[in-house]
Amino acid sequence: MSPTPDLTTASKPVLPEPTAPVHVATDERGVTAGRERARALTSLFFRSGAIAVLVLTCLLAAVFDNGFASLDNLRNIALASSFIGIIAAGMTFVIISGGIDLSVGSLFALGVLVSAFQSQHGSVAAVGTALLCCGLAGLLQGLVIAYLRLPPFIVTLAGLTGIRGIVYYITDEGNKVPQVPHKEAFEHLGTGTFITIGLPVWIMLLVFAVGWWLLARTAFGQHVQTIGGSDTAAELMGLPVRRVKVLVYVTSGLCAGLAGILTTALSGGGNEARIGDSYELVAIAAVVIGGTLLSGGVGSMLGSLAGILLWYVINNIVVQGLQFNTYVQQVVSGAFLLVVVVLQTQLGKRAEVGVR
Amino acid sequence: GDSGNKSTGADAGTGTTASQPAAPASSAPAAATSTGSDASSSADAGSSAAAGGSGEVPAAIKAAGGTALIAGTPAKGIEAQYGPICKGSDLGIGKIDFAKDTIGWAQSEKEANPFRIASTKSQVDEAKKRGIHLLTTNAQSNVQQENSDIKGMIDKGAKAIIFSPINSTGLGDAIAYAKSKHVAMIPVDRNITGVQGCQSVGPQLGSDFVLQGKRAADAMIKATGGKAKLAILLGATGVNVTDDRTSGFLDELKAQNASGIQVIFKQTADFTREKGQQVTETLLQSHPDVNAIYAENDEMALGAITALQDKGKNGTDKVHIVSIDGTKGAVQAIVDGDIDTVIESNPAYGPSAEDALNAYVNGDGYPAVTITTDNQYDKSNAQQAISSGTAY
Amino acid sequence: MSTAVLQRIPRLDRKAVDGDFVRERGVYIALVLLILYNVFFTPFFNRFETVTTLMLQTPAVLIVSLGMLMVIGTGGIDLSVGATMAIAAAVMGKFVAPDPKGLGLPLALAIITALVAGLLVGIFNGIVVGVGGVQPIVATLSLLVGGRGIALVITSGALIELFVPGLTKLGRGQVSNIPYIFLIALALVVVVAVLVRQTTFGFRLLAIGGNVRAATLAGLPVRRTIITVYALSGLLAAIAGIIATARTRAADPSYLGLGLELSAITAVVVGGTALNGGRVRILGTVAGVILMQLLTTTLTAHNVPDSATQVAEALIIVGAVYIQRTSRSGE
Amino acid sequence: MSSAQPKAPTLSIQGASKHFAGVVALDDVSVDLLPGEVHALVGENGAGKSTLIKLMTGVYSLDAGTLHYQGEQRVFKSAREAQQAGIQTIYQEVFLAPQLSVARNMFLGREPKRFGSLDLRRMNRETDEILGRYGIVADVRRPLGELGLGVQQMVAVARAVSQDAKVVIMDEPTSSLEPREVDRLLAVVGLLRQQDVAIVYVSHKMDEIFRACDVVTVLRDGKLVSTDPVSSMDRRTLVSRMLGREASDIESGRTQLQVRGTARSDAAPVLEAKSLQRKLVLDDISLVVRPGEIVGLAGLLGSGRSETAKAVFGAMPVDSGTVHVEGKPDARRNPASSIRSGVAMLPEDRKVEGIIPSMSIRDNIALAALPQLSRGGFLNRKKQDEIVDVFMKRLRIRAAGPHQKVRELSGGNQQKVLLARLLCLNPKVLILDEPTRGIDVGAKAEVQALIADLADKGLGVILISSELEEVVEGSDTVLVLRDGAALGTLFGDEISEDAIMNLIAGAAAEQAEVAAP
Ligand SMILES: Nc1ncnc2c1ncn2[C@@H]1O[C@H](COP(=O)(O)OP(=O)(O)OP(=O)(O)O)[C@@H](O)[C@H]1O
Ligand SMILES: Nc1ncnc2c1ncn2[C@@H]1O[C@H](COP(=O)(O)OP(=O)(O)OP(=O)(O)O)[C@@H](O)[C@H]1O
Ligand SMILES: O[C@@H]1[C@@H](O)[C@H](O)OC[C@H]1O
Ligand SMILES: [Mg+2]
Ligand SMILES: [Mg+2]
Repeated sequence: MSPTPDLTTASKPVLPEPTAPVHVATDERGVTAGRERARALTSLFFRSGAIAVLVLTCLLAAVFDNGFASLDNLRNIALASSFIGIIAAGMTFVIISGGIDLSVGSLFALGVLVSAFQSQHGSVAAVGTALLCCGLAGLLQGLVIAYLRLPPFIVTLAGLTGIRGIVYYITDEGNKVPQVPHKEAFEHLGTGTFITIGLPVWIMLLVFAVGWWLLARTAFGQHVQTIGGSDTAAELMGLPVRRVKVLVYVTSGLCAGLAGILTTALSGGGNEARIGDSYELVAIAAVVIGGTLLSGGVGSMLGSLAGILLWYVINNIVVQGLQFNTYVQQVVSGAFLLVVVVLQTQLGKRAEVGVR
Repeated sequence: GDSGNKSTGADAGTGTTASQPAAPASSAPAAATSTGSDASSSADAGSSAAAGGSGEVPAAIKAAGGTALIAGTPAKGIEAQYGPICKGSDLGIGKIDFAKDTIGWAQSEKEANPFRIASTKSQVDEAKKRGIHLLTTNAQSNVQQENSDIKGMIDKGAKAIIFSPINSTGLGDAIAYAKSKHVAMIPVDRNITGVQGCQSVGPQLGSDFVLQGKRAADAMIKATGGKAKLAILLGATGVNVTDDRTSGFLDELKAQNASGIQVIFKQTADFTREKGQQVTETLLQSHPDVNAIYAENDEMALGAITALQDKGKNGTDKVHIVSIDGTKGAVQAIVDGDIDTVIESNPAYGPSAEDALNAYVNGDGYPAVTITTDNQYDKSNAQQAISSGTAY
Repeated sequence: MSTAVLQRIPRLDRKAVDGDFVRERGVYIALVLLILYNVFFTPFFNRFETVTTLMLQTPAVLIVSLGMLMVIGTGGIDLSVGATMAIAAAVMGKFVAPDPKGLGLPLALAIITALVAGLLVGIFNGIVVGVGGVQPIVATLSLLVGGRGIALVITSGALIELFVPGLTKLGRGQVSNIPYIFLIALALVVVVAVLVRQTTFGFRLLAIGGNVRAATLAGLPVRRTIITVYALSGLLAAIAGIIATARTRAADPSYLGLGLELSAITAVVVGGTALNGGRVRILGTVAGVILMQLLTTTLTAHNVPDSATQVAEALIIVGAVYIQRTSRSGE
Repeated sequence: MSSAQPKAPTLSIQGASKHFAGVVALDDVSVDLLPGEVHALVGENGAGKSTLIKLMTGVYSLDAGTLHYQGEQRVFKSAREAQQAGIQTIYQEVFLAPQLSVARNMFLGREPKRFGSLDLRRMNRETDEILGRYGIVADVRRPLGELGLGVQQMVAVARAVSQDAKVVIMDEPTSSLEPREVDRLLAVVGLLRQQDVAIVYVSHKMDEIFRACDVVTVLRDGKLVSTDPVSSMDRRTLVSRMLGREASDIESGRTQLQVRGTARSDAAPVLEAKSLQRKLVLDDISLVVRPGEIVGLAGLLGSGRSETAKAVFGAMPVDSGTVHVEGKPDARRNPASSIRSGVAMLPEDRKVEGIIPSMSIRDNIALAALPQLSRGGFLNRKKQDEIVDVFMKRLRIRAAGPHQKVRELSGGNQQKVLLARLLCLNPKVLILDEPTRGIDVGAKAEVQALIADLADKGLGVILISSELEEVVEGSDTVLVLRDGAALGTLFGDEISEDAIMNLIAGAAAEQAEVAAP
């Protein structure tokens, strides 16, 4: 983006060497060093809170439920989580930027149906058009949020409704349920495997890897985090706040679209217009379980991955392992979610000890 | 393109009714009508719309993998059956020991209305009766959840899955997984389309939703004398049941030249009572001249009645109502004079599904598609249906 | 959601004074426009019945929105209100329904129990948020997921039909053409208005929404206030649940209040309350509820297909908030 | 300073006006910024300094007036545009990304890349170097927010200055800095001047103006009062222009606390904190405050002064230790219970911990004293209005009225609102963490006088200030801290800047040669 000036020369000839440090923010022996070590440790624990809970839950499930640890079951949990997982990856960016995207469930449906409709024109059309549509929808929302300065919650709430309306429209009020003509290469995206693990799972991992890189290792990622901390600050520092915000919603739209495409590819189409209903809540829950703060600024890609896996592991345990009736299943899922977020929050507080 | 549309559309209608003669043709002529008082009404519906000769396979059945009508007399409760005969061994499915093996039941929608409650209860009760170890799941209307529910039960060792598909399509993932694991799949209620013969799933048992719509239209014409300002309360958007019940109904109105029946209003009420009430309230406000309501399920009809009661407009003398499902509440409403006719959609697939499964994996096989018989209730048989417990 | 403290003054600020009129009244203007449209283009609209129907259809959402409004005032959000309605309905249904399905207890007792149930749900949320420090959206999400399950467990999954004269009367009784339930809603609007504007509780609620840390350091009872706010939200949701049940004459654990949390949030926001807390608009919320309900009614009346209805709703939401945006973006 | 032939201004703003709903923030102000000139901008709180700056940097749009930059008329539509054009600004509050590392902050918006990824190594290395030149040794990979406010402010300065700037604007850059850091900063300013950068320097500290600036512009009530060479000014005139009063009425503009430090009182302590301990944060801190006594906390940035204050107030949990107020132990130890027992605290970070931006001045003031200002749970607006009126007058809060939103006030006036909030609690002990931060000379004098006055009336005060002078002159007792531990206590006549610095230096031998200013 902007040229990188040589920072060292800008003020090189300048200051006389300070005789001694004016301010030492670290010292090797003293309290500060101890503080720092404690902080690093706790913050590691904090960041991996969801991972810890995930591992713990899996271990318990494996011990108490013999079917859980079977490779088939684990593979299927991974596959089931890959769709909303991809959505959650996009959502992580949105939430770190201080926003929220409630429209992802509808965008997902848009991706599902557009790709199914377009699959008769070939795989490239199926994938390309669906991504284009979802990206554009994300773009539109992003523009409204960034340029008209409307609150993301509202804009994407409208998106949730409006995009669903569009999905109904293109399916003739839900009456058309497009199928993928058989033997389309793109079906392989959904049904294919690599090292016995479904391609959607690999794609999800790839999305998370790219997401991690974007967040931690690119200017874009830094800008997203800064904006999430305070968009006024970001603006005053001269960051391209609006552009970044727009990009964040485009990213989220693309992720939701990709998840939809993979769903169509896996099922061979034939999904109803109401598919993806309330997926936004699952995606948000996953991100938050993963330790990302809804207030923005701070978040972790790996956490979101752990979060979505945790969600599906719990679902698997509650639905399959415990065999409660449906009502009790809901109660147990809710309770589980609560325990996880409370645990996560408490870990978070521990990690903050000494910072404030 | 065309393949994108559900194949059970309008064109399927004529075909489907071809199965209708099968019912009267059976030795127990009243299979469809034994409890249905008005034997002629359903027969009329069938004959009036019947087009192709018997033996021709309706498109919907074809889509569900049926290729030929199986001649002969179907058992009680069955309207028609279509071959080929599916055998589990063809898909490499081994025999099942019902005393030891596990079977899964995947419900698609919330067990909220009597239809779904009865549907699951029938499966659970039957399994208990036969001493079968049954796993159960409920996908809460989420197709991806149903896919993973089914796969999860297979992972848990289920040797067969009886399932109520959310929709006729969309379960490709679970079906492929079951196939790869040689697990028997028995869809009930809604059919799975796009399967060839018995190559993806085992025998299917279901109602004919288009026919239900036609019968509703027929009943509506009778009730209103062919003249009405009619509102339709549509089922959930995007579900083939809704589509089928709508197209069947409208086609039949056309087929019977019932131009006196004007459809003045068509809005979704999501198959739920509360929405049925809300939408009807608005209907009454904006179209006070409405005098007939076709509700695509009983819950919506009951919601509509509540709304009508609030305006003192309930009673078939003021507003005619025809609905589908055959739940106790709706049949009671016939007795109370609020509903004209209820077309049954019988959810009790427990016994028939277990029979079909047994024949499919352990016996000589079972027809690819079975259309079950649905009753029909009106003033003449409603009270009896309640006291005898036929209405669920 | 980030509370930027340094004011970003939009370029429009020169017109601030004249712009204010529209901004402050965006929701009312939209409402008037919609009414005018109906007066001219919707058949049978110009009858008193239209108003009655609206007065029957809005109370439940309105009452829930009042609770939501207070929660939003603290900078929180309550996703569990729909489930809470279902729980209250289920409890009431279970208590009042005759023997095979319920306990056949007196209606008054059933209602009180349902209210207590709602209150408990709210207190629970409040503790999780206020003491546990869990972010409101996920804290209440767990009850959105699990709460309906509780309701289903109570009724064993089925809808319970309630032919209880008292309840029916509550649902459709009227005093000179004004439904009881609307009067109840109005009374609650007044109560909430007094609570928020006149009491220390309301003051604290807004202070917490404005800046929790400052409120804590100023010695406000932050936890207690948060717990109370969520408790009230639960209580109001329970009242809404009872009213909705009285209207449908059935306790429906599966669908009662389903998705209502979003309707309530929409109404609050369309009514001009920002989600970041610290400010609430009570009358705006009332107008927001009426606007959204009337919009649905209008589109249904015109037999507009689902797809168009949803797109239209989306546009109205964005439009209404856009009109009012500047009063908010200053925060 | 300025060279022989007059230079063309780098940036010139003419006839600038700006008003916000109901407030004229700036009215027809013109200022020229010349290359190589340090231009001081002074005025009371709310005079319009920050507003003028924001008009120069595209944050606000001009209602009237023009802006010329490098000879061309320009309209900056955003801070970004101005920054790209070469105008670097350090805004009044520290506006960086606290959750990102120091190095990332340093390069935010102009990140060096390697193969598409951030070149973190280079960023860390260069940040280390840059900060080193400011005498800051810090782990640049640590989140900025974990460093004290002072370090953060230095990072902000370094960040702005390390870019290739034509204009550098500093809005109260020293408000969180301690004397040696101020020296550093002023050295940086000097170097920028040598490089022909045009500099705007806003400060309420007169010393700095006279030490570092060439020209001074005075604003009052949004209007331009004068622009003169600093050399032609004296402190008294400058202050009188700011306040709009006769020069003869003005004190020197230095600390207004009458030099205290008289004999130790023997009265029973009003507050007594014993062995406050918190792992890695506080190490066995004890302190005693007697009625009428002002206890200063001294120490370098991050020495634990604020944390001691919070621990005493119950705003931060401690592992062990007790606090007695008037001999009674406070078991609950939270802000509410402290307030109830008569202890009130002014937090250090006004923005984050102090004001409630969405509320009015009245409500912000009434906030803590709510129980006294209400009846049976209902607000008593009349009583509130009376009290608020008293304090707005007493502290001379400059606002459109009690109903103006606090977020619309200038920083200094926000601080006064907070003080008013505490005072209407009628506390026995007042803990003041940087009470005069960002407050103008006039107000500062008032606040200092107020503190002294309160103490004279028997109030116990704990005072924290990064201005050593303020602590030294204003305290009866000084507790010196380092790394969360007490180094010693100075009483009465023992209190001097040298004594404090010596204590600190003695505890850190390797820093002994750092001369106290
Ligand atoms: N966004 C705003 N809305 C309304 N009034 C504002 C706004 N920003 C500033 N003002 C008003 O404009 C006037 C000038 O404020 P400004 O921040 O420029 O003062 P300042 O000279 O920087 O004061 P300080 O020394 O306290 O920082 C003040 O009266 C302030 O209340
Ligand atoms: N070197 C440091 N390492 C880690 N954290 C620090 C450091 N310096 C300061 N902090 C943090 O900054 C905040 C303020 O620091 P503290 O209260 O110790 O300092 P202080 O003496 O009041 O100085 P200040 O003038 O910076 O407020 C605290 O939250 C503290 O944890
Ligand atoms: O009424 C039934 C409906 O609730 C279900 O979803 O599908 C079948 C219908 O008969
Ligand atoms: Mg300022
Ligand atoms: Mg401090």
